[in-house]
Amino acid sequence: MDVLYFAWMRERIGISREKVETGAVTVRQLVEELSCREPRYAAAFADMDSIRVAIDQELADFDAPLAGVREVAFFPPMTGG
Amino acid sequence: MDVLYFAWMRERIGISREKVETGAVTVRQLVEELSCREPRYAAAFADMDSIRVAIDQELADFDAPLAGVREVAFFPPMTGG
Amino acid sequence: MEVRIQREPFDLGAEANAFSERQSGIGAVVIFSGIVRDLPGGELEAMEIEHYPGMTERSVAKIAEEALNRWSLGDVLIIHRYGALKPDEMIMMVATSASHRAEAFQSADFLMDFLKSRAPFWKKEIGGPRTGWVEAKREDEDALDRW
Amino acid sequence: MEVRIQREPFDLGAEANAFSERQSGIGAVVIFSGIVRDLPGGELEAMEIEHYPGMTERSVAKIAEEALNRWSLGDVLIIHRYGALKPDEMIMMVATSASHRAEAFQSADFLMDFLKSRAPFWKKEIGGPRTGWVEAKREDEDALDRW
Repeated sequence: MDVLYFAWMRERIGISREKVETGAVTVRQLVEELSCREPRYAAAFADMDSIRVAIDQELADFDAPLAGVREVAFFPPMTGG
Repeated sequence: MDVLYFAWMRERIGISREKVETGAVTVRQLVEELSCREPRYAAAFADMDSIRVAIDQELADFDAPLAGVREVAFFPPMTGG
Repeated sequence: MEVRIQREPFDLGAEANAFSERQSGIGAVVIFSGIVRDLPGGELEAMEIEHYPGMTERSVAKIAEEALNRWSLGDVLIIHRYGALKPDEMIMMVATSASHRAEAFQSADFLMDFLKSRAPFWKKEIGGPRTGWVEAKREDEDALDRW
Repeated sequence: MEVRIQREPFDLGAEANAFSERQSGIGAVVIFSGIVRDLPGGELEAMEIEHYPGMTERSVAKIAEEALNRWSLGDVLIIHRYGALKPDEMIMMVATSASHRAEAFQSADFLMDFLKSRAPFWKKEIGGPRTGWVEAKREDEDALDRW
């Protein structure tokens, strides 16, 4: 699946998009998996309260299942308008 | 003093402005005086709930005193905007 | 603060741009414009707007000042026409600017409520079965209690 | 309903006039525009707006549709820019039209609240001591509870 990062998530991790092969069942498991990879991931995912997630371009929560999902995006709370 | 009429008050009375010599102490007394003049005035002032008054171009109420007043205006509730 | 009571049409877009451009350091502009609605069946020939010259300017300026006192605004513009207007013509506009959107929205909403019921304008519909003076709505008077 | 997500500037006045002119039978138009505010001391070089292509268009269209469902509106227009904007440049605008002013005001206010916290845009201030990502405000999130 494609994993996308925006704003300071993108800056901290250093990439805006990557392909991830994962057995994670939920978003939360994916986050744990990514956090274990490297310190920059751990740092980016350290404060879960200030991270939002979208699954296939719809806002979701961390317990959402990943089966069949093509695109997961992580980003800080939005500041549009 | 000048007495002004607007909207359907003006149409019912048939004039938009007149000079009035009056001993009326309050607006209410002026209204009573005018109503006694002619049926068109009585008709125009018949429903006091749907009449507003301004004294020297400020909204006022019917008990307001007329001493020193130069201009009194009668009109229906406003429909601006 | 600018208040214009005029018979002539105005250009909403030009006014919106000029208003926005003369602001600085503000983040939000809210513009309201009121348009003559036709009657069902296209029967409205004109909306005749009568006003009270002198009192109109004073009362509208007072409403604008009240908004400037209540909210922290960059600026307020009010334009209101009188005379005979055709369907789809613009009757009036207000514009407010502020650092934050809530103030710009609230003050524009406030201005409209007070212009509706406290500025000496009266509308008369010409043409159609309802020809006559537009009646003030109870809900417009009640809306003032919000403030 | 029209939604435009674009890098290019837009002309608020031209959009306001075009929007108003294509309405018919409506009495009220409300327009909001958001402008890049400079930092104190004129230190802002640019406001960089990042977004999530694809999701942005979908989520903004969804917010517009929600407004059309909740209120009896003539039309909704939303324009939102991304990229590097200078102080005093316009970031975005919304326009709503309705028969009555309350609906036009409420729906524009609603659109702004949801665009602020539910559309995938992120602002970064470049220049000045506070250079960095603009933090979402608690009050913006709380504002959603109004609806």
